[in-house]
Amino acid sequence: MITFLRRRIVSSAIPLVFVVLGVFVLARLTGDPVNLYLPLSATEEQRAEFAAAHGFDQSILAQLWDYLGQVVRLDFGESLRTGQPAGEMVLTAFPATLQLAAVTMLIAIVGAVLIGSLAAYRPNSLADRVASFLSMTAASIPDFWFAIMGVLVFGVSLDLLPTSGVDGGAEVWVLPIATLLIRPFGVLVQVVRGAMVGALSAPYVKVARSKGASEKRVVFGHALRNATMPALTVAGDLTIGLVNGAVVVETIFGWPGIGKLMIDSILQRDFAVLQAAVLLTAVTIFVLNIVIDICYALIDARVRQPVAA
Amino acid sequence: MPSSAPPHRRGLVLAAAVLLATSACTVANSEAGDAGAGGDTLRIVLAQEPPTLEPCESSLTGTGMVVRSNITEPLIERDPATGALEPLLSTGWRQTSPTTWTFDIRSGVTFQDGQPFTAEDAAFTIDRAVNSDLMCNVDGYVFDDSPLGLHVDSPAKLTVTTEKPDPILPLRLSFVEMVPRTTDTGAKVREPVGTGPYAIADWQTGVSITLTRNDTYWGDAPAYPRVRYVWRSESSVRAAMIAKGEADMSTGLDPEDATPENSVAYPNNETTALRLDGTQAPLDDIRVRKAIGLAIDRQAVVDVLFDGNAEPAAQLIPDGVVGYNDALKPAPADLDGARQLVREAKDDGAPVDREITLVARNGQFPRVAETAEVLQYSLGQIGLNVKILMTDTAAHLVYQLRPFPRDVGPVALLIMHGNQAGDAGFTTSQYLLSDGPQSYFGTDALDDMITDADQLSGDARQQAFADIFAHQNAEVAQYAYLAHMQGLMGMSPSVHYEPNPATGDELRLAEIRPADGDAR
Amino acid sequence: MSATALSVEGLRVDLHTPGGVLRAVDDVSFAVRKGRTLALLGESGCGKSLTAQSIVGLLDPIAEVTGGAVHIGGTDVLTLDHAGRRELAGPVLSIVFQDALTALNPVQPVGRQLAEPFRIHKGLSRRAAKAEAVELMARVGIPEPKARYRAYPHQFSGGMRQRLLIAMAVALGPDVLLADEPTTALDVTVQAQIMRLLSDLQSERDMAVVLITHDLALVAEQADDVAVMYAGNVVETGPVREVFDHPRHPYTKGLLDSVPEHAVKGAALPAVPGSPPELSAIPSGCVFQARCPLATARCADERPRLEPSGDGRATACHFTEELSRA
Amino acid sequence: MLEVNVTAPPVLEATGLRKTFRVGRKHLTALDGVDLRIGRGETVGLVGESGCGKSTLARVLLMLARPDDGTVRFGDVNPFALRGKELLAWRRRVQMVFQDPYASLNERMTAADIIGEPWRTHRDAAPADRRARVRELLELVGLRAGDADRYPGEFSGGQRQRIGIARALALNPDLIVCDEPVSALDLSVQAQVLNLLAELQRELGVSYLFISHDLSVVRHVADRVSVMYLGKVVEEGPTEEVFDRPVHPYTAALMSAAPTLTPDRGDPILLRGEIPSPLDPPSGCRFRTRCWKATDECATPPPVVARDSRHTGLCHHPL
Amino acid sequence: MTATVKKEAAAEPAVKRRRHTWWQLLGKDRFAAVAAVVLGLVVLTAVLGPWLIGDRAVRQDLRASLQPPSFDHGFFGLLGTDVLGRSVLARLVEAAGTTLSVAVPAVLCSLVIGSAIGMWAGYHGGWRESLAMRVADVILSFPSLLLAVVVLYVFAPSAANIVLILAFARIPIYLRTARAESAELRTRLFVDAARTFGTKSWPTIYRHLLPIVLPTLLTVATLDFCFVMLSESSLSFLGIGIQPPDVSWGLMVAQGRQYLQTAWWIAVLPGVAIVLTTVSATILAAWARLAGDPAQRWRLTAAKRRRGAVAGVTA
Repeated sequence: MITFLRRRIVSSAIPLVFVVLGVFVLARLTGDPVNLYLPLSATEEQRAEFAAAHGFDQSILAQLWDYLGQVVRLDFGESLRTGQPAGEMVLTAFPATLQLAAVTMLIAIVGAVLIGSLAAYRPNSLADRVASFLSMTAASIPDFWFAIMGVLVFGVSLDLLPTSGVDGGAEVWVLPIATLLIRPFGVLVQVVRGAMVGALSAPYVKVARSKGASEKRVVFGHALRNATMPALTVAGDLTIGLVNGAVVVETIFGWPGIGKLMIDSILQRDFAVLQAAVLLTAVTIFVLNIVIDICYALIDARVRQPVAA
Repeated sequence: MPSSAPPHRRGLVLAAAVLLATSACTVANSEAGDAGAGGDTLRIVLAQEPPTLEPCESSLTGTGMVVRSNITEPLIERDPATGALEPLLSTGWRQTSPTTWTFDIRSGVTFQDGQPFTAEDAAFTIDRAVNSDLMCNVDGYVFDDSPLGLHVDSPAKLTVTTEKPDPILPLRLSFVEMVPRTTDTGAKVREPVGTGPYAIADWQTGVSITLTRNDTYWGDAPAYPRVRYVWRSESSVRAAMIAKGEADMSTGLDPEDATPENSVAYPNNETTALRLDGTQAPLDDIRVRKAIGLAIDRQAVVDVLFDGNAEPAAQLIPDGVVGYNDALKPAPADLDGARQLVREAKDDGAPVDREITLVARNGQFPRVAETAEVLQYSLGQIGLNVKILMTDTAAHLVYQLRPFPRDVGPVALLIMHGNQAGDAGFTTSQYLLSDGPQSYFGTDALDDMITDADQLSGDARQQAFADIFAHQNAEVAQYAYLAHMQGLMGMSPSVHYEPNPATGDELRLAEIRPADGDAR
Repeated sequence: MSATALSVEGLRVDLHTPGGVLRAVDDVSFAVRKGRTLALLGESGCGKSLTAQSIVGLLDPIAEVTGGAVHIGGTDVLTLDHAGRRELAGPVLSIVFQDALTALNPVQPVGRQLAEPFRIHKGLSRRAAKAEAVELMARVGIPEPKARYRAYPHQFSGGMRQRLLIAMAVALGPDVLLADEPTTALDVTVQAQIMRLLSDLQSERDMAVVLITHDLALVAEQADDVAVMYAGNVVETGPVREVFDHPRHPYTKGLLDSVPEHAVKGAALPAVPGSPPELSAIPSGCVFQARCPLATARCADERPRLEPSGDGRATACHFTEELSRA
Repeated sequence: MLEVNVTAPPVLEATGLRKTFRVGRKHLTALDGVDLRIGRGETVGLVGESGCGKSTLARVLLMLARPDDGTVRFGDVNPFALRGKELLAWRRRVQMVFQDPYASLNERMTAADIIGEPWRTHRDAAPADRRARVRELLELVGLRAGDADRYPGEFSGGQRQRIGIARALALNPDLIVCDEPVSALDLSVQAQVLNLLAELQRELGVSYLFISHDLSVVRHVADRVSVMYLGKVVEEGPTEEVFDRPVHPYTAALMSAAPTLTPDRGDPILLRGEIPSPLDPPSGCRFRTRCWKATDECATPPPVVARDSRHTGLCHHPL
Repeated sequence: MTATVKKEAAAEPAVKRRRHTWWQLLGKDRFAAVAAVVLGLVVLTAVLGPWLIGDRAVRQDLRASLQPPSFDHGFFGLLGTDVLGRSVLARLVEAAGTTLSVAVPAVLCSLVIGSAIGMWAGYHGGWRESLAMRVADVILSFPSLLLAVVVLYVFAPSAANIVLILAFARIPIYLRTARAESAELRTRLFVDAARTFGTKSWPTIYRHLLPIVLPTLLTVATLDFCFVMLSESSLSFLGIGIQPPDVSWGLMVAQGRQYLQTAWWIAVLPGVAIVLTTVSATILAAWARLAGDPAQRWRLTAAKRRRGAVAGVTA
């Protein structure tokens, strides 16, 4: 297990290096931030001075070198926009997104397992058809549209939920999570259903039934765990995809998370924050992948002990 | 089968539960304290979070909205409606020589941290904003490159000297917000101390800014003890918050979200226009430029797209700004006339088929994309070939400012110009000079007129600038005007506020009071 | 003669395929007595596995039992509901599958799978079931059973996996054990070990065993009786020794002849021409007519019934007489 | 049956083949000094259980894997000394018939495409000629020329195996490695395919290396037989000799374990345990862990025992 | 496990042998048939629509702004007008073409590139496999929407760039699928057979791997179609999707979101178009996966008769 983890960590750390480089290149591609941060009437001289102060006048290689040095020291510089340390800003915003994503995925996985299993248990039954159709529809609704509809319907017309923001108890979570949830949930229901249909027709399920196991035992004791593997892979990808959804959700609901922060940083050419944010996201994805691998290994012994005795 | 779950699975569940529990705390509890406290708290929803509250950045809309005249105050303030300068922290000022101005400093004023405000602080603030390396936005916006000489004659008297004569120095200084001597000169401060009626109580990054009433304020006490700013970028969400009673006021609603119950319209000094690159064919032909001006159905755009919350424009500045020419009237759309002009230009060899890029910025004003589509369609109707390029702010600036990008062909840039200073001099030096930072081209004659006008004051100044705008329309035609815009301020019936042309840039909390008139 | 443990009468199974309903098992009857082994012999697609799955009630949804009865201890198990079946599954009726790799749940330790029958039917505690399972593992020849209780299926060799599967099936000492090609995937030396284990367990627990296989030699060595299936029909039954020595059906005879063991080295083998018919193209008369050297017009029209000949044997052929005389 | 001339130069001669794979940190010795000699028109049977190295030997002979040590000679040529095109040209001399006619034919290609695939690789035969050659081959293996455009799914198992044989014949090889060619086939069809193979040998003079676990089949088709156990050939000789008078206990156990139609024989030899992992083979005699005759002596490499000049075994305690 | 299933199916010749035309199979599944009809209509609209509507999609009439759907304004007024007085019906039709011309090439590009790399990696294994997987990891580590925002702001949000960036972001999906399947296939006997007569890797991949992996990849592609359409819509929300005066469904939803309260039809109708199209594609993909797999095909026909039967157990 330890060897397995060590190998996994080393091999997935390599992409991280490329992400570090990629972020830098991408950020520079977005163009010069000087105009944004100086008054429209600023002189050439002032612009040059500003560029020099922030190192934008140096060669790309020199900037890269500085950047790498910073990354190693975990110092991401200061935000052009707010003057705060970029790392601090990112770390402040990150938990909000992480919590949103974690709760969303937890609900998505639990819900999808229940509904997907139910649908798979009687393939092509009415319940199956309805579950499949609804999940497909959920997965195809544009999230921002859903979010605004939610605000108008539940926030204003029905007056059930706050329109937006983070003030209050559990009710403020409902709309952001629902918005973030629809797609992963819709996709996961279909994946779990497919995997369960496969697992339920596997020979070991027949064996379990031949032992007189109850249907509950067959579904949850034998099939479900095998069906978890494909669902887990997809859940991992969907979690990564949540960053995209977070941009929309945070923008609309004023959720103080990292998605909104990243979009603003791009629009404001706030390189330091962008770099820090993307890097943190990449590290999170890296950790997430390892967690998923650990889950694999916990669920399926073949992963942690690949060689047969 | 929970009974047979192996230990590691239970571990996972536990971990998830812990994560869930912690998550429920941090975000949700962040501001449980004053949620829904509608009574004595004024709740304002902005379009975006201010990047900083540094007073020397107060010409940035996001910053100024919160800071200006609420947390910090300038020496002099300009009445947004009349344009007249009025005393604030300076009780009086006079020009003692062409290059010297003297300001009397108000006594008995203290900063929110208890320090008294003196001429020393005024000198310090001006020096910090204008002469330092902080690159304050105020600095570049208001002053040109020449440094100011500052001399403190007494705690109540400040003398400012300029290198060249500056007839409107007091107006310029009305942009500089006063801060105490203890303020950092090496870096910008995010949460400043000022003399204003409110002090910063709490800034939760990404969530809200809360101000509390400054009980030692030298002037009249404002109505609300607390003010809370939040931000939502979608206009419909802001409108929903007003409708739901989650917010009392909101900046910038889109026309379709605005109703008479939840909003008020106000002129915001902004003027929209197409700036035409007369250095590139076919826009180098004045007939084509004039045809573009003729093709635009301003009234229809104003009525349909802006829901009537605008005025068709015929010059870059609105009424009320020094230099406004009330003789210039927007022409009604004349497609036939426009086609005729284009045809003539074509007959003389102008390549009218050449693709013109219409550059506009997302979020520039409500329904900007639709506006661009109307313009593109109209120009298509008169035989021009136009494509639309929507950009973000940074990319738009590339087109807006010298040096202009090369190899992009003829550009018609959709600009929105706001003359907050109230004097056409700011506009002409930027937008009409041949080498103005935001001007594609000009003529020697126009340049001379502008240089002369800048030296004048009073009625002569007004007349000179009015002539300049007429001349530009007749002889240069760099601009095809669209409209003098109006802002839509979201406002719940529970508050009373009268917006003014400056409301879009600064929201003076002291002018807001509960609708029923009770002070709390 | 001991009591009949399992009797199958007139079993019919239909397959619902895109092409329509196909009869895959047609009027199959046989019986097994306590402590005896019946071999269900046939080539792939002849319906022998479907027959077994019908008996244990594990048909895929595509297949459906449309007729017949399966009696175990006086009950027709085909009439039972799910709960009734579950009660039988394990203590009374049990099955060993062919592919031991996929028949074991890959994500559960084998010990737990082995303990399951005890937990389900005897309601034993986890600890007690584990003890039973470990004992069972030792019985079927798994070395170090305690240590390997927590091991996973992929950590066992093919032979060991098959032992585990057998252990699971015999855990509660069923009256009837079905073994569906239990050794097909194994090497001969391992096959010999597994078959030995199976016969030992059989005599130990006095089980009736139905051995489903295509291997003539295995039948010859292991079974007491044989039912030869062809295209969904039982064409011949009887004691193995007698059937193999004196086949009364041309198909049985053809099969036996084509085994190289009997052939003259280097000479051409006497092969049965052609190949078995598709389920969709089973002729209305005798199912074997297309490949039969004796076929006449009668065979095309009339399907021969499985006629008992009194000596414990039965044959479905119009020429049984001629063949038994030969 | 063609008269086999044992003195004539063999089609293929392999000596001292050794092949090791790395599995993690361990080494798996799949072939441990294997010798093999196949004469023209001869059928050599190769018997052994899973993991004994049969498949690796086949891969080496097909030049898909390079041996670590030892030589393979086709006539005078060592194909492993060749590279690229030349190696490819030699490859056509050995072809293979696979065990599973379901898995070894691509379901999505027609019979003609499958049979003609070797020509596409070797750029033989103009496309126009291919059709004709495919028809010839189809008829040669007992199918109809009209079957060319049908898909494998439309054939029965026996017919599929005929297609596999036709594919192996497409390049006119000298040697065909038959890897369990009939074990996946129904018994009634098995005989047909065995007959076909014998017939083709008579007509074309091709040699077979016949790998099988079914001793009765090997006994029927093979002229000589080699018995492998854990990477070594433990016994080798003319088929009848080996089967009737085995030298090595393993050969005896194997024959005893295989079920027969006439089971009235003495107590069968039931081996202990299972085949050891090739990752960790026993020292000395590889079979000693399961052998009922094993003594301490067996921990040392066993000597060659020759029953006669053509029948040899490796054992301390020959039967 | 798949291999076993297939082999078993092959061993039941009757099940797989009976050939059914796709049309017949489609006819047996009502849902799939409806989905196919919807998709057919969408494609037909995309191809023929522009020819039918002329310039109706761009013709503005500010005086007819925001007319609700009604029968009073002729055919093109059926679904109402947008704020510029353009026919929503005409715009929906026009947008169908644009939407497909972004989504289809994007899906195809990622499909081709991802599958080629994936099959190559899976077939060879070893370092090539590791390399390809790491490349996929790197691409996946960038939040794709942000990547799109950066690139589209830098290189102008043209349709071609949108296609490229969406395609790039989805490469790993195909790469992983193709790799996994190919890695399993490379040990199959018929691939071995090709090796025995010396076939090189690319011809082997083309002849043997591709035809088998393709159905799975196409299923993934169909599902991805949904993702791409939604991504395009999200880009429009951020203002960098399809640029006016071109119009896509995503852009219509994004622009129309402002009017949800005053003129619901502008945003809801294109939203419905997106949902209908993607749901149809998903249903059809699920159906094709069953219909294309001989071992699963029976589910299609067994479905109706045995609805409600417990999977795997017969009473």
